[in-house]
Amino acid sequence: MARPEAGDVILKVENISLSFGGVKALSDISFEAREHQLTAIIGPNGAGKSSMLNCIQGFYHPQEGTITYRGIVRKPEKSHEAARNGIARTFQNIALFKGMSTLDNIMTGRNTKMKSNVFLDALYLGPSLKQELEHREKAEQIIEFLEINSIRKTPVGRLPYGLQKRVELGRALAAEPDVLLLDEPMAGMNIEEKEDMCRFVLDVNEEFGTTIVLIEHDMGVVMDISDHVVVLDYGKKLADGAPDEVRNNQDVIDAYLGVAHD
Amino acid sequence: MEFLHAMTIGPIVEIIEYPTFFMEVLIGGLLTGVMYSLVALGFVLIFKASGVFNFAQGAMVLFAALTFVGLMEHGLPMWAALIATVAVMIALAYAIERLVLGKLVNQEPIILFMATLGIAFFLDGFGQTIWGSDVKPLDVGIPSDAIDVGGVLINWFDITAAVVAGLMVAVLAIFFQKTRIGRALRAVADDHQAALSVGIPLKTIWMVVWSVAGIVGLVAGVMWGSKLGVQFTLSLIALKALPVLMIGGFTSIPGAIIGGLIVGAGEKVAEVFWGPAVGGAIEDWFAYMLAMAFLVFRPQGLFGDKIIERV
Amino acid sequence: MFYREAGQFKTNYAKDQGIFPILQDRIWIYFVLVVAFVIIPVFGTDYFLGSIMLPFLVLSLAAIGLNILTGYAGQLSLGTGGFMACGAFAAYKLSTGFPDMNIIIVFLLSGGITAFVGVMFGIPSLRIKGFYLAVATLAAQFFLLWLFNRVPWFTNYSDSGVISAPPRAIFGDFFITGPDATHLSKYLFVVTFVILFALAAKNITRSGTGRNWMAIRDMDIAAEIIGIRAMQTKLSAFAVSSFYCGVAGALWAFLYSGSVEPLSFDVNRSFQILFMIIIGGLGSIMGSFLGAAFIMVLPILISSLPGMLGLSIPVDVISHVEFMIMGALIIFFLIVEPHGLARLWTVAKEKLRLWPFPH
Amino acid sequence: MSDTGNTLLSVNNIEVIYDHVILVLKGVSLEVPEGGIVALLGANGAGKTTTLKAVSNLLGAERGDVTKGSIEYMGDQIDKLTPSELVKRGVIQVMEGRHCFEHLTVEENLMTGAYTRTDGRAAIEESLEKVFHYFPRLRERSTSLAGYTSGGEQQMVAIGRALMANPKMILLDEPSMGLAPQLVEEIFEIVHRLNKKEGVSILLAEQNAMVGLRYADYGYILENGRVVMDGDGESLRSNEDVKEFYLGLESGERKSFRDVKHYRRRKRWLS
Amino acid sequence: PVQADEQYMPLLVYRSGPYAPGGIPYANGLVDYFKYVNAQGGVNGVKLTWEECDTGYNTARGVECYERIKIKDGKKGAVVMPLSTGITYALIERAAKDGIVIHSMGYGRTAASDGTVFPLVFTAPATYWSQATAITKYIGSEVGGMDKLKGKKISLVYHDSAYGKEPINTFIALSKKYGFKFTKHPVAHPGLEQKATWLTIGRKIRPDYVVMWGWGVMNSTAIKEAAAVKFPMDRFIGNWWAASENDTRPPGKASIGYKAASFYVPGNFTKLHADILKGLYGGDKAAALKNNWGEVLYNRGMVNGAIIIEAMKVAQKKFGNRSVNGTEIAYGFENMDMTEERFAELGMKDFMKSIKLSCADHEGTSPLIITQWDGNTWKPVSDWIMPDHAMVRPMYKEAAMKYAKEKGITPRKCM
Ligand SMILES: Nc1ncnc2c1ncn2[C@@H]1O[C@H](COP(=O)(O)OP(=O)(O)OP(=O)(O)O)[C@@H](O)[C@H]1O
Ligand SMILES: Nc1ncnc2c1ncn2[C@@H]1O[C@H](COP(=O)(O)OP(=O)(O)OP(=O)(O)O)[C@@H](O)[C@H]1O
Ligand SMILES: [Mg+2]
Ligand SMILES: [Mg+2]
Repeated sequence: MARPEAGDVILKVENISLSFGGVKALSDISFEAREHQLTAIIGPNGAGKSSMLNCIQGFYHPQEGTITYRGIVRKPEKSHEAARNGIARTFQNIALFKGMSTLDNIMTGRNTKMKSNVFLDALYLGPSLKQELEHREKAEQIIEFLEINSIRKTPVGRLPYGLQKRVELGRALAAEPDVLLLDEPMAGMNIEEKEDMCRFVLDVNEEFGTTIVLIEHDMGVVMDISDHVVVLDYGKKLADGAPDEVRNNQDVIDAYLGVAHD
Repeated sequence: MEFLHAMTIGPIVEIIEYPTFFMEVLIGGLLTGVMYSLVALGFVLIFKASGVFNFAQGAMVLFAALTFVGLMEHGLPMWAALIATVAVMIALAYAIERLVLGKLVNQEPIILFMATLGIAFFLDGFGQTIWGSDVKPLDVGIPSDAIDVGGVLINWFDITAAVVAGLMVAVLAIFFQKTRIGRALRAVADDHQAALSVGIPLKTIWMVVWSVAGIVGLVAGVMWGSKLGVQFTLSLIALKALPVLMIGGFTSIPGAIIGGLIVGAGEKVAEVFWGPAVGGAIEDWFAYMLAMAFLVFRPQGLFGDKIIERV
Repeated sequence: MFYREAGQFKTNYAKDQGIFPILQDRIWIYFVLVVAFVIIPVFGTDYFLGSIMLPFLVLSLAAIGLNILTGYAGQLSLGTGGFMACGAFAAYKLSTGFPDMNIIIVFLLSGGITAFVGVMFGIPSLRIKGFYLAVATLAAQFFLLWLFNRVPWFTNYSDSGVISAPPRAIFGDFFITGPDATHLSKYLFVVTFVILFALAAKNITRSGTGRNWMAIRDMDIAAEIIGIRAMQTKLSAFAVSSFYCGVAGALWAFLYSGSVEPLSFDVNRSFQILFMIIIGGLGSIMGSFLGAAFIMVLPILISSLPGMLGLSIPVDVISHVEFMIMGALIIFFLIVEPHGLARLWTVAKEKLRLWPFPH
Repeated sequence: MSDTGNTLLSVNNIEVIYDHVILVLKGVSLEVPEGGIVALLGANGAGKTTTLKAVSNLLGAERGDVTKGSIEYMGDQIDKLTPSELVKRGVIQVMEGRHCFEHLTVEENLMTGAYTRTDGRAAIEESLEKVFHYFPRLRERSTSLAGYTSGGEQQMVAIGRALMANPKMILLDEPSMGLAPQLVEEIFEIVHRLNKKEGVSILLAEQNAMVGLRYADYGYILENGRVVMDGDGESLRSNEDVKEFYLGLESGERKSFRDVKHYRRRKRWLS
Repeated sequence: PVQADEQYMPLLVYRSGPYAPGGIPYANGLVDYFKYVNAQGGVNGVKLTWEECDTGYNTARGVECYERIKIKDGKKGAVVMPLSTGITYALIERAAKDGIVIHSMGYGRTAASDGTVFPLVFTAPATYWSQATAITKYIGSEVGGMDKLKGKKISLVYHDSAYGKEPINTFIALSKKYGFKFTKHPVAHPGLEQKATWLTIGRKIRPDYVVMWGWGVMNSTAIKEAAAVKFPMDRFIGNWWAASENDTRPPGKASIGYKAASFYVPGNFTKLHADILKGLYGGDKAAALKNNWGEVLYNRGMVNGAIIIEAMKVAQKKFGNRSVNGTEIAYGFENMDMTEERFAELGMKDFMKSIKLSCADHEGTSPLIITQWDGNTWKPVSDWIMPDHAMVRPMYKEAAMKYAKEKGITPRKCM
């Protein structure tokens, strides 16, 4: 399957600054992400990558600067709005609903597409059941896609780390997002699992044309799968460009990569 | 109309018209609040040091006081009874660690809370089995007469309580903030397993904390017991300590005192000046409502540890 | 070996979505229904029906209510007693104000009124969390009780503030409250009512609403970020939970006690229900029943045991020992299984599934 | 075994069960020589963490139980010791997933690591300096609450905290997780230095086999609760399967993640 | 062999929980009296048996207790004493259905004194409403005549429950009748903290008299707080549940002078006391005291036992010397005429005034007495005061009719 062509700029980050008390997490960051592309954000620990993602998603509200999504400037709003506008994400420290099964976790991902009515739900008949089955079907497709059939009914708290990450991806995908924000989806995985994860990420991108913004520390992964890399360093933007450009940027090597290795 | 007046202008006018009476209520309230703080302190200690909301604190107050009077009734002199009771509270802490908490390491807070409920049940039954359910008057020689300071009646007893509470808070606050053990205690509250992993001996730590909480309970029990007589109901003062905790924050020792002052003054002033308009007995819910109002602005209480929300 | 789902294939999602997808579970449920509707009514004594089963079922309903709020939606609450009182007094006002209204409608409406009150007191939960919230809900508890105690209108200006249920029949002569109602008729009514409501609760919790609740419970920030509206979800949990508690309160006053004063719903009641759901299992409908049995029935059992065995132990000793045994049992069960009796049950099932192999 | 002599830690055929029903380790044996670095590799859920926790006796807190086998440290049975006693004897674990004390500042977090030490304030200060020297970022953030620091910073805190105990042996659980490449190198350098200069033995559970095997003297590969392969660093690195499944190398070349295939070869040792 | 006839008594008591200090002496007195009766050969040869159940003063538990022990070994109780206003309310309907008499002596539902609507409930010797009028009369006599009450201030401090609320309407009626100013001050259960209440009373309202309807720890706390605001103890009058040693001992000397109402004379001076002491404790006063012998609430249990046994004896006169059932003992109550002589015969000379009931009147017309704590014991300080029955009876009627209407009961006719 061919990768979709890069489209227009879907996300535009302009002059974002964010600080917590004395700590300046982000200062004056600008970059763009194009539709259907895979943008990677890299940088040392504490550089502000997760904070950047949080700003895009709307959980943090930057003190300065604007974020334009689909041509509309994002206003500081409730964090659930982003999901309803087609932005889904995963978290650096897994944020699954630990008490629920894999299937239920993925079903919650579909909440933006479902109408819940307590009275109908109490009866579990008619529209409620119908909706439940419809969305179950969608959830099963995702389960199939991520190859997690066997753990469908297992409470996620008991799953090993790698599978949890996969379920989390599934939950984000369930929302059928236009933009998918992934915060270190492959941390703590071995090569084999990283390969799987990459495959899923690429497939999503190819099949649905989902725009992906990804934070990752594994340079192999970043360089191989991303179209565009943004490098942050302690709140500042260090570089921005195609993977190969960035890889050879001396500043980036000094601040982040250390000895070139792969 | 009349009601509105009684709710708004009436009390204000009254306060302005009788300032000494207002002062009396205010001071009375503040001093009562300190008595609440004494009980709240025990909760704070354990919460701060292990993240456990100790439902049994009330029962421990009762148990300590019962043991103390019980021993005195059996003819022990006061100092001996005091030492013996402290020993009993330490033994109790040891038993609780061995039989309950030690087996529930790393469980969710609500589970630990439930376990302390089990402890409370047990202590209530156990204390009464040993010491009976009668009222036992307790007199440790704290004077209880009132003195007149510029038309305001102040009770010696309350002043004593305030001094005791103040001292305890100072000592405990220093202990927690400045010492190695204090730091370890706070670490345990955050993450049992991680604390274990760096070599903090959970057992010893819990023993220490529960012993200290037991001793704080004893002090509270003696104070309240000399006020009301030692009896089963004493365990219910825990309910009066809860709004104090909310306002001060579950993790702050000075918060326990300040919360106590706010609750005490607030509920007494409300009861005396606003209560009559709505039929009285509003102090219970008023304290809670007041606390809730505080929490809406500061969800962790005035001095409680920040609630860290990160993704 | 006995408990295997192997070989039970589901050919469509609808079947897999059934409440009890496993055959053994279905058999178990039929068994429970037979016990509830045939064996107990036939063999139960008046004492058993009226003094064990009735309060047990009513408190189970309240426990389901609280479990929805605390076990499913993660909002710790100690206002249950207040909400039960609210239901009881609403039912009293409705049934005395509109004597012709069917008592079932009265119960449902009083649940609705309580739901509204619950939502009001749920608003702070948007800011306040955990034990702080638990303590904050005590404000509801104390305020509501104070209100019913203080405002004579709620008790139709009775001298002592005690309300007592007027005699009502659900149809014809089938009295379920008042002196003409037998323990059996009360029992049958309550058991039907509670089972239906438990079923409804189960349905809600396994559908979208329930998943949203659980998401908020497990991680509220993440839930919001994936698009769940925290406010709506929390308040709906408060509403449904209070509805259940309200109905339970009305049933308690009308069918069990017959007459109540606000003190029957004091803070001890709130604690009692909370204990039920913790010991029974947070986030489990079945756990609500198990917990209610443990917390309510067990003490009665302990205290009547000496009498049944013909031992004459002084009642105070019995009471104290009852306290001690309860305390010890609570701790014991928590150590064995911190997640409650319901989980113990699942673990047992898992063991059965593996049987005769240990792992 | 590699160059160094005595066995410091030996795990003999242990079995671990969680919650009385979930059997996770099905007879794991391994040895850590004095002054050695031993790596424990394996897929997610293989039981690496469980093995480390079994050694450091942290399983109790997870309702897990060692039901068979024995664990010896310097010739002594250590199954019955508390984690605290173990730390006093010099065995400390850096837990997977950070586990910082959120409400303590970074510096206070580090100080908790020195809880069991009795060698005086000055020595502790010195260690603190050392940790700050290793992780300059922590010095900058030393007064902020650990709960607010970034993922990587928390990881540094966790490692630094363990160093504060002046350990003889560190059980490192996924130290590289979530760390920037440069920092991963640095951390492994630090580990290496501790090992060489201060003679600290290391048992390392790691997903990043590439680095792990580079520094390890010896390695074990764990799958499904069993050791399926072991050998010294070099021999493991040259094993074909290890190359393919753990190092991501295909005929010596690193495969591109973009070209990963959609089918998979079975691991030879499973068949 | 014919099994010996026995009279079974289900006893709802509380010996544990927050109100245990009050429940224990009462239960001891009651049981001691039963033991004493048995030692005397039973009630005309009928031995008493009983079963206790601990209600913890908790209504729900009380109801369960009632259902559990109302029948034992096939023998149904004839009379039950719920020992809590809340439990009484909850049991009235149940007991009526079971045909068991409720004797709520000095507590419970006042309106139940109306025998036409409540044929099986007895409130003798006096209700809260009667008590309120008697206390008011006493205050009147203290201030120099009922007419002097005009313009005086009386405050009521009450336990915020069904129990505490019972006398409010009576006091309001009394204040209208005599022109005194009445204020009421609820104290929430359990009443550990009353500073606000007492600052309001003692420093703001400054009433001439304070009346208290308290129970448990509330009483001693009130005394302590009243002393703290220097309210004179001799103008502080409790009802008969705020009249025991438990209430006055914990505050120490602060409670000297505190007064309380009673329907019997405090003390252990009667022959019955001596007999119990001798019969049950071998004359050892020390041992007996541990069982609360002679304390105010012990005496209440004892006299409650005496009244019930008297009712049983009256019933036996009509139905024969055998055990009796509920309706029979109800007959016994209604035809009871316990004169002072009769009390003397029972060993309680100078202990109580007479009780005489009828089909319509289940309360009787017993006078009350005011007692005072002198630091060691309770001493009577007034003459016997007859409650204002003329005033309260119509109130009973009204309340009872309201109840009858709500419940759809047709009042029976009394000759
Ligand atoms: N809510 C907050 N309050 C205070 N400081 C914060 C908060 N969130 C982030 N920070 C600080 O902002 C800086 C950037 O944090 P962020 O989590 O964005 O880093 P990161 O680039 O994702 O690092 P890592 O790779 O380690 O995850 C850090 O120093 C962190 O301590
Ligand atoms: N507390 C627990 N209760 C039940 N099962 C558990 C528990 N902890 C771990 N497990 C299970 O034990 C198995 C091994 O887990 P472990 O954490 O040791 O693996 P790991 O090799 O460290 O994996 P990872 O690379 O993900 O850290 C997993 O299948 C996991 O689901
Ligand atoms: Mg990050
Ligand atoms: Mg691991």
